[in-house]
Amino acid sequence: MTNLLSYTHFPVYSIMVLFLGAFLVVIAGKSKALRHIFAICAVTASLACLIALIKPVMIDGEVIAYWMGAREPAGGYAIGIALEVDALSLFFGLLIATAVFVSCCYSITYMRFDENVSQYYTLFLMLSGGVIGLVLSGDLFNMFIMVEILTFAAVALTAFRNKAHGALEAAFKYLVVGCIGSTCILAGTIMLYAQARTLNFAQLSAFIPGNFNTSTIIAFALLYIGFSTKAFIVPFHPLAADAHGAAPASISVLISGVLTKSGIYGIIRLTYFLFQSMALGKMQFLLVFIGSVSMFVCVTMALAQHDFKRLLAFHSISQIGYVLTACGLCTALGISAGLYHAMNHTLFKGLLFLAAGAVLQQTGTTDLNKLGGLSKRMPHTTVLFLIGAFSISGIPPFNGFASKWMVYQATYQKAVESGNIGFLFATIIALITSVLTLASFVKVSQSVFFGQLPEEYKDVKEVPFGMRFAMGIFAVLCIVTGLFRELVTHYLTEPAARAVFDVGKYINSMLGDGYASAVMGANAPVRTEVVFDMAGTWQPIHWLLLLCILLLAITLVALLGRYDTVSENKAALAEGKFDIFFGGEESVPSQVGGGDLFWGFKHNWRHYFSFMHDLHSGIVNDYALWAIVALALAMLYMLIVL
Amino acid sequence: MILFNYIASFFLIVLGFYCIVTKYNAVKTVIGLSIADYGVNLLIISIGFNPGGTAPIYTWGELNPSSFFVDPIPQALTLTSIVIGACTTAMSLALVIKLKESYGTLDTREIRRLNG
Amino acid sequence: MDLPFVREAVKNLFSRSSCDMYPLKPSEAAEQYRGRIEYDPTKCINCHFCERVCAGGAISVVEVPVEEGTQITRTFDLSTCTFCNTCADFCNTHAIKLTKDYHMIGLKEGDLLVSGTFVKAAKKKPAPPPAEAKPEEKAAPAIKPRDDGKPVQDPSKCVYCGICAKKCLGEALTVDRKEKLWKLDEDKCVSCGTCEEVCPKKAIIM
Amino acid sequence: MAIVYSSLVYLGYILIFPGFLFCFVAGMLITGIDRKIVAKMQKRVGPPILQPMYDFFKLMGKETIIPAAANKTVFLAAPIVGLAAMVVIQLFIPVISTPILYGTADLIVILYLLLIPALAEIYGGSASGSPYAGVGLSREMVTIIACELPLVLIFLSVAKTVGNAMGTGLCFSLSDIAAYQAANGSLMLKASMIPAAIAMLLVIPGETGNHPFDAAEAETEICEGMLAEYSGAPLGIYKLTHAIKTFTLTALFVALFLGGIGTGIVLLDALIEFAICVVLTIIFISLVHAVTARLKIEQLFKYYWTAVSAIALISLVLAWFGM
Amino acid sequence: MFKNLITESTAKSPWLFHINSGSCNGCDIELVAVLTPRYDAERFGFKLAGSPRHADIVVVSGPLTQQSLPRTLRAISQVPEPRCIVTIGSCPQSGNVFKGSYSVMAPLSKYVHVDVAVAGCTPKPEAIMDGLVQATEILKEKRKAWLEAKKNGLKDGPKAETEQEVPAAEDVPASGEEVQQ
Repeated sequence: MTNLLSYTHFPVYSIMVLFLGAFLVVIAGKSKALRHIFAICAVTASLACLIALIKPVMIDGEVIAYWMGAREPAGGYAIGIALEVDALSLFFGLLIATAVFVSCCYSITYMRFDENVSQYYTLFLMLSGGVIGLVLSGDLFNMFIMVEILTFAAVALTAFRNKAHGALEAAFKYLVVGCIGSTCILAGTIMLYAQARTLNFAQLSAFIPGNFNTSTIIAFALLYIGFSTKAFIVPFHPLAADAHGAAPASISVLISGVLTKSGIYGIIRLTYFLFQSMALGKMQFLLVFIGSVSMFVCVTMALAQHDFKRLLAFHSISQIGYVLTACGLCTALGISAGLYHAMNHTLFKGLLFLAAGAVLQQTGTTDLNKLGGLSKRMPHTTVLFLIGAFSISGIPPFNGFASKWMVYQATYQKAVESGNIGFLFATIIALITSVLTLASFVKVSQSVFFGQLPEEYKDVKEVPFGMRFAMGIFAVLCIVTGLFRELVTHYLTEPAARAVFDVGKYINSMLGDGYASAVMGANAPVRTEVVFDMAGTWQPIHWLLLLCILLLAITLVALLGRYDTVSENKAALAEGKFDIFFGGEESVPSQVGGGDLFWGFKHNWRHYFSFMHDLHSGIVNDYALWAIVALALAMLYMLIVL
Repeated sequence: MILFNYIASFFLIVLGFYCIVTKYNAVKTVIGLSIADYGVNLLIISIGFNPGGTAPIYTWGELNPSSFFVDPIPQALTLTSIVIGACTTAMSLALVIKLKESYGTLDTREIRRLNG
Repeated sequence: MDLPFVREAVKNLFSRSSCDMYPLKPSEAAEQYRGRIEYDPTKCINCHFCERVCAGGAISVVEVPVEEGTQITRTFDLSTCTFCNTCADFCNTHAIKLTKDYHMIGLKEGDLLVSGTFVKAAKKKPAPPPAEAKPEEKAAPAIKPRDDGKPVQDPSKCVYCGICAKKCLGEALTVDRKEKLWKLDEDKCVSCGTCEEVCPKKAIIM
Repeated sequence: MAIVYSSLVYLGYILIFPGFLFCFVAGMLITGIDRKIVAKMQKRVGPPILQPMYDFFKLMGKETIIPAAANKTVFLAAPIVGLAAMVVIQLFIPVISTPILYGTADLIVILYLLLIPALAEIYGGSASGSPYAGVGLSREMVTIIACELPLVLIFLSVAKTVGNAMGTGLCFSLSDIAAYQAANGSLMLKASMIPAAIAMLLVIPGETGNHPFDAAEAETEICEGMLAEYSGAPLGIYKLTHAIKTFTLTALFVALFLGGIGTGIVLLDALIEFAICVVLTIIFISLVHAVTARLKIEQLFKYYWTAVSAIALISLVLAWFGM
Repeated sequence: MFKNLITESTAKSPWLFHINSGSCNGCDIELVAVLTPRYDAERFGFKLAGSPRHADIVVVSGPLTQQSLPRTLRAISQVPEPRCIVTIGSCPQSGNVFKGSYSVMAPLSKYVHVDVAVAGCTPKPEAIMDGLVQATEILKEKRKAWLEAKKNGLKDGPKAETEQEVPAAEDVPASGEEVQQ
């Protein structure tokens, strides 16, 4: 404890800096500049601490156990509260810190029109502190506390602009079902405590696999449901759709990029560490089934949306479906693909939400039927949006494709190894969902950025540089992680996958070596080697080289026709030479976008769409009912399976 | 005696969920939430009970191996859980007031602008 | 998806195409095809009938007084003509004929104009017709046609039915059945010959 | 020196043999033959075989009008990106059984690369801002979704069959598939692959947007759909992309299902492949073009997602149970 | 190197865009008949294009009624540069029997320079085919003229004839407002 700057203290620094920042922002009070400085400094400091941890944890593979108040475990029994940083939690921590950093830069210029912004920054920093705390904490009840912090902060931030359409309603629904989730987590934690008399993660994961009895199984179901409310998986996805619809864009980035990841982190910790039950076929089936259903349902719901941000919200849940399907496979390739997709998801989903925020700020509406042709007035935002749209729909050079490609390999390899045809359907659903994602983003780009510019948006100006800079960071990250697939998998996702499969080391580093084998004896977690060979080959760099050479060749061919015969002499404008061809009519502004796209697909599935539309009734009680029914089903399933 | 606590807490939780689901008034939903929360608090407290144990308050001198206490950790957890319950109720009531202001009604069947 | 025409399509694939290779093999129009107008100015007697009956107003005449009469150029504008052949029907001297040539492509201004000019000899003022040819003068042995081509009535054959008056486009004839009166108005008459043709009793001679 | 030589060969691959020039000529010839055969089937004489070349070079000479409401950069860049991606796909497909660019892409990458030319057309159309283009791109997107399910099932069944035989249980990389077919006979002969082959042949007209499935570019209904505002060189490049796509998809079919008949000499293989592609186009694109009427967009979708997907599913199930 | 190839192929692949400005459909059926197997204009590369942007030859039929005149002119102006205008039948050249009616604005040559006029009240398909082949020749000439002009400096080639010779079409009714009779 003497050397305060050694890297073992960095986990605590990254959390405390954020809470300190939240406090200082309130003190800063009136002066805007001071407030911004505090916010930015807190966020950068936390990111710096986590980056500094990459060397020891990721590369050397060390697991940092940090006991609060230096209360070492006495006699193999953990007394104090511990922070545990292994490759998995650092991976998520880094992800969250980057998203928080970019969102903070964005919200500096984005929130310049709102009043009482200091409360906004306090909640913002509380939320980010809570999430990083959740990811790094090694104590179950500490996790519950952090979950509570981020739920309150998220609800308050959703209702921040309470005059926005439906903001209050979204916040209320989020709060009600969020609290049901938190209550379940609390009940689950306590039932585990009743059995193991300890709250420390490592000790619990050493104790539980030995003695499964009804109360630990019910605790598992409760914790699973609690964390999936936080991750907005299928039974709870309308919450996310409402919350994103109304929340300011920088907060939607946090909710969709960060909170869902914390939910996924919780589920991975729960199933792979606490209960180590993923080896069971039935458990993998549960996660993959829930993942595929949420993938398909949310993408079809997104196709039917008329609001830009609600559409993005549904997409973020369908991408979380991908992550869950991949992580539920319990194979090395699966976990690595799932984590890689989780990272990519935060990046491109953040970019898309920031673009939506930019459109909302400049035009005042995100209704797809009213917007159109913004690319002429906001060129930079359009380019950034296109990068995000291409990467989410998985177009080769971008990062979405790299991770989706690994997800397909993982699911199909699992299907082949286990011979169970269920995983094959997961692959097919995943591929079809990817095309439907592409379809809905073509719909968005046609109805918002291309097509004809309506009258009232004639004088829309480009967003200030601050927002574009933030979007730029995400865009660059999207491209870089897409191109250098091997680097990312080697340095980030594989160490995390190794950590997931090496529970023994996790326990021993917390409670001293040999503890795991001593306590668990027979079923001590054996360390499975993380090695996977790809069934296919994909080098993005070669591909890009090819594309560039060919682009050069084809521009030569185009120049053959001398594109310079492009006659834009506006003189002939009067004759209507440059008007849009309307069958000869005067070119009346007529924007084809929003609701009237993809009639063919919607017509064939009209019964499905009308059924789903009625299912999402928007009444709080229905959502609460789904939550409780899901809880009951989960308990029943767990009791049968485990 | 302890068994009665568990049945009571289970009953409280189920009652809370029932109230959230069936009552269409926003305030009643909040009440349901807090009832469920109180149920869980009762569960936490009754877990830490050792028959015959005394309150875990002691001065340094009295501590000797024969003293037998009730488990202190659940009590700490209950404290935080009660505090969290209070915050949840406060936050949701604030939201309900705002909802009444902007929607003019408390009936959750009317508060459904975001659907489909 | 039933594919009804597959057999037929494959059969066509190997059979000769039913195209009659127009530009390589010239193709004749049908027999009475109404194509390009052919105008023979010599036959024309400038009775202006074709102009009157032409629906599209395609025929225009330019009359230029020249020393030995009037030079008349009549032009048929093919780009206005509907090729209905009415002018050819009405032209008694059959000066207009629609040929089978359908190749009417107009590149410059004048391509679609068919015109012909002729000089019509000036009319010598003939001695006034013997005014005394009264209706009751009966026994003229043989009514001789007048020299200026105007119609003359043969009272013996005439039954005063009035068809000639009705048919005369220029309303040059007035016939009264009761007073048995048949009167010709010289300057209205254009000596087109319709009355001669239409008279049932062939009582008119030109 | 070796680097310079190998990069020259690499460049040669890209620009000359299986790359741009070969695609240009092959694509044009196949479209010319297709139009001629369709004309013959209607008892017409039909245009000369080189008609697509004449169309392309005529369009190169025409003036390119950019509508005032269009977004100029995307409007001009879209066709070029579309054509580049199309030629790149052609590079990845092995010529019957000799892979050209070894180890850069596999079946799933091909599946996603086929999206880029269609996306180029969609974004070109939407950048032009015309309402016809809006309707066109909505139909094009539904066509892509429609063709996606059968393609996915076909690729998965091919991967599974080759995987079974190769022992790894799963093999996506095209070069391994080609090697497998070169070793023991083309896949077409295996029992489980015949439905997949039939499904693939049914998907080709839909994927390339040929007659019965060209609701997206219906010149009678929505004035050439997405290309309504294009004229001159960009339009020529779009037509070239469409031509190359017909050739690439038939070449993909040959690579996937008829791998066994390769002779090893690359140039000879290329001719054989081109001949087979011409025969396949005549049967499965021209005949279908001459005989059917244009489908409405939701009939097209229903046709692909029920009839063709069922055929493909049969082969997947057969492959799954190790036939 | 490609220049004369492009000029050659301009004549070899003319795409038609058909504008019916109030015609009795007689000429329209004849135009479509040209594409049928018997006459088969596709031998020369003719193809009906869906949008004026794709067209080389604009085929106008019908007496240019008052409602359709502004629309026809706008569609013609949207055709890219080396273009030809062909009128079929006598209606567009003179208004045929409808001449003088308050709603017929007939000769198209009043507003736009007409390159080829195919006469005949429903001209025979062979005549239309001759007209169109003639138009392809003119297309080639226009392209050559355009290249020359480009060579000696004119930025955008010769002002297209359509703008030069058209008399100030003062009596072109602005679309929508009635023509005072």
